[in-house]
Amino acid sequence: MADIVSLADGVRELVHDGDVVALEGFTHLIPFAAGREIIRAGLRDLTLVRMTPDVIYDQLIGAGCARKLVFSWGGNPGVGSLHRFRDAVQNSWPVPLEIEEHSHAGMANRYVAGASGLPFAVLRGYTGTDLAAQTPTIKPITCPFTGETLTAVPALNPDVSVIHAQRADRNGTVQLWGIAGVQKEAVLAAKRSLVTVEEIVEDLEPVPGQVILPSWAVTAVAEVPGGARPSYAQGYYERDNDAYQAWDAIGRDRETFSRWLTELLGVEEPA
Amino acid sequence: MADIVSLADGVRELVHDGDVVALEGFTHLIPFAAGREIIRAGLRDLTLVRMTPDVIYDQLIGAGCARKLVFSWGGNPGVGSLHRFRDAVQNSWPVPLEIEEHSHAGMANRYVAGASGLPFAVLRGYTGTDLAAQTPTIKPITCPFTGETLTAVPALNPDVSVIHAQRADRNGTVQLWGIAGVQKEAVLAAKRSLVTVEEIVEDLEPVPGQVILPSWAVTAVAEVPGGARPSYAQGYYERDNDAYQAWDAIGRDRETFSRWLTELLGVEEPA
Amino acid sequence: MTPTGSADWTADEMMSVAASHALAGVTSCFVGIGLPSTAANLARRTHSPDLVLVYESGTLGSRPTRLPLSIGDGILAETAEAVVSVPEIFNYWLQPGRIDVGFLGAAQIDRFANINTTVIGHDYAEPKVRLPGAGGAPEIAASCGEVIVVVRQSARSFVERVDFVTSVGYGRGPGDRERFGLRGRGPSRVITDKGILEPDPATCELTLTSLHPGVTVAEARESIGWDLRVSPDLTTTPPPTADELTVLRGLTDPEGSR
Amino acid sequence: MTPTGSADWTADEMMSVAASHALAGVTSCFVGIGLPSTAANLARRTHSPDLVLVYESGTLGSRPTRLPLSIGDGILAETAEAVVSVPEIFNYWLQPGRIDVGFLGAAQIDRFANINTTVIGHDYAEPKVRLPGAGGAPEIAASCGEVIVVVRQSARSFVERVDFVTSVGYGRGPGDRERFGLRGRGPSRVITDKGILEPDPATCELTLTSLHPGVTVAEARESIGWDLRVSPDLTTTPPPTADELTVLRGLTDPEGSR
Repeated sequence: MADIVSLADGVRELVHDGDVVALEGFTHLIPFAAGREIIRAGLRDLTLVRMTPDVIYDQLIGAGCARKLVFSWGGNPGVGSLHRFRDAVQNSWPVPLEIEEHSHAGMANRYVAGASGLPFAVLRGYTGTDLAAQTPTIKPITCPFTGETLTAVPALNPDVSVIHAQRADRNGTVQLWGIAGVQKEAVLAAKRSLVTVEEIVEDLEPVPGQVILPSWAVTAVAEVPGGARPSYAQGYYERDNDAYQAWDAIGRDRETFSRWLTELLGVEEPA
Repeated sequence: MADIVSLADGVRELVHDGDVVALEGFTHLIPFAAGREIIRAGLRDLTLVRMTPDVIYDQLIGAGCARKLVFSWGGNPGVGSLHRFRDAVQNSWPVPLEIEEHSHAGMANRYVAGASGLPFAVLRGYTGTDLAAQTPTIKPITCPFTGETLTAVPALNPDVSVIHAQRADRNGTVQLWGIAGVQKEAVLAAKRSLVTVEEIVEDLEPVPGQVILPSWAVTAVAEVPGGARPSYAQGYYERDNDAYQAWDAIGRDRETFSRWLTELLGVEEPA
Repeated sequence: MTPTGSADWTADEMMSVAASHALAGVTSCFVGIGLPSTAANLARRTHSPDLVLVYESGTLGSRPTRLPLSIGDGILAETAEAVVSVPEIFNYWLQPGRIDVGFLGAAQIDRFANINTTVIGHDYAEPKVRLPGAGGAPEIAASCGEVIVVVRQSARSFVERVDFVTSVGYGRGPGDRERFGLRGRGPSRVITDKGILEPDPATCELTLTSLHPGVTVAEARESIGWDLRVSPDLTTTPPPTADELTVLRGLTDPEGSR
Repeated sequence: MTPTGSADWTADEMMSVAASHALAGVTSCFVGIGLPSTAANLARRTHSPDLVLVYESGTLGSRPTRLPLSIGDGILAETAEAVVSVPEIFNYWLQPGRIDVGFLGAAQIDRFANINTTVIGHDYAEPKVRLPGAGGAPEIAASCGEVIVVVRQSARSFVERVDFVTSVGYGRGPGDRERFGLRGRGPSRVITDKGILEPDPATCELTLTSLHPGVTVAEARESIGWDLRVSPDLTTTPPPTADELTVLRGLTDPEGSR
């Protein structure tokens, strides 16, 4: 059964230097507060996994937490580039960043394989692109019945996956709804999982389109209201588009970013 | 977009002699009325596909509609054996029945592969059992990353899949809830699909746990109240356990079954 | 709990109670229909109220208010923590080994706890008796942390070697599960109407380790199709309590199941 | 509809309207963010009210009341016919070829309509510019019935050969898609702020087939990084109607998007 913990304790107990860490949330329910807590915890040499390393990973990369990034799309949605990500890839600032690059379909299927206890997944993908030549985790596989050649990608099994959800009950059963992305797969694929939630409630009123993660499939739950800001939590708050715009200026310049970071490290996450 | 049709027209337009036909519904929402209509239509040489060929397939097999059965569990749940199925396998009555036998996990993954446009699926299954030796559609496959040997099964892509759902709207968008089984996969894997529903409504009020099949992914929808009896339709009616018990006596004896069949052929499905 | 005597219960009741005891301390159980479902629901109603019941129909954490009549009984969905698709229950929940105990029945079981639910007779194409088939059992037997089998004893059901291996126990003996790449530990107990059989740690052969009250070793051995070994540490199964019998009868009573 | 003159609209507006026209008669469209999303939503608000919009975030049949700001904008889920997981949208809906049209943008596009959204520069390890990457584009380009690309013309974006093939158009020419096992027909139109390019049926090379009103062939060719062929049947793109411009401005106006 999942433990109910504070965000700070959850991060310190479950995330360690050098871990493979996935913070998921597809535009919706992005675990920003947990990301900031990972920065505060001063974690290093992480292999960060995420389909869409947007602003949350720009912050982690700029703060020097990451040694490697496994991803399929790295941008600031609706705004432009991730300048910290670019600076790390192009100039190794603040530390070199190794990348392992896939497509969304490939990443999604890697999580599915991980959640399914399989070492790999099969899809129609990558053929004819230049990605396969750059990414060793893309290989051809032959159908034993038709002889057709398809593409195999290896399972993703993070040491820890972190997601944000709308609610949990006191037993640690998690409920989320709206765009569900790949969060269920990320949690089920991981050795450990940390779920931040808007609120912990007595009873989880069923919601159409809900995804339920039973308590026994989750390691720890932390109540972090607003934990997905500046992304959104359907039914709780809207996306703060101005903050995404504002990040462009912060991330663009090393000094400005460093000031942002210094300020962050001085401020405790409200929990 | 799906056509709204009568059950009789739907079966006659979409199901043909010799077709590979899947009628799905895992204990819940079993399309019994459509099965009876297939018998009435006098269809022959069908390859019948279904994870749990229970009473519905006992009826189709006894009526001589089937040349082959692809399945993973053939019994009368909570009652015992399927006597028509046994009689066909053991005594070729009324016609010989070829069988292709899998496990539930294998069948479910075959539908998933079919729905995904892949020629095969990979699972951990069958190893050490005697099934693999009897079923040519079970083959080993090697992970290109770890070298581990797993099991591959080919995609199921029925000519037509038939399911029963609680509701559809006038555009033919289908909504079902409760135990959803493998119906979505069966419909998406098939070349054509027929969905019988309890009722056609103006608006599909969202229901927690609902599965939606968009109209453009369905071929035809027929309004058939009670179309899942004697199985159940959550929110509409309970399982008629007495009917399953009664079937044991009907199916056990060829004469009794033949009387049942004669009566069925004389009676039109209420539509 | 008032003590009871063997006159106060049937052999089936003893079997279900013993099977329910086997679930003490277990978090999650993948439940086959029939005797296993009765025992699992008894366990949840008595010593293990938080036991997570998982059924192959896709219901996770069901708390049925009556005994389900099939693995897809509506009561399982209505009382479930979550209902998922059949592909998901097998791929995301069973296959990775998330479920502690797989609870199975058997038409035939052999010396090495291999299970047959496919055909009686040695010719698959021309079977003496055609059984329902595999269902979810092969992967339950392969992937659950351990497997508990609940089956009534009879010479027909307990055989030297099953006619057809539908679900693997220990194959032909030690090392076979590893050879087959099966990740669960395999059958830990076979609970019958006479007693409890467990695999010998060295040979994997099913051995009588416990006798139900009032049953003699001779009675337990006579209906086994091989020379059943008896554990030196043979014990007597604790009898059902009055409370357990009350709950069990409430579950199995036809009135209770409407 | 009142006729309009090229003074009445911007080149971007002409591009979006032309792109929306390309969706006439289409059942379903897999929508990339940015210009494609604007055009797809314009189509649904004008000539194709039943157009099924599919976004990679898992929303099927969304009817957003304003222009979504990202492919995961909450308005897409709130107005969707169904919301499915990201694995399902790619595996069950895109991969089997259920979606008629894939609507993509591009940072770089070449003579054979191959798309680059990964890196500028020829050294992947040391790129001149690191772009966002593939996202859903490679499989959209591979599996949709056809692909429509919406991109502003510039010598930087229209190149003889892309630095990196993120999403395959026609590879190096006829037969490559078949050789790669790509099941969709590939890019049928590239709609720019100057006109419309279509692959030559024989050579697969992008060719100018339509000029937007007020644009000259010279203007269309000057910002293309290869010797752009002009179709003998060159036509003029129908101008936006006043109604289309009203709807489009309602969609893109920041006020409309709060």
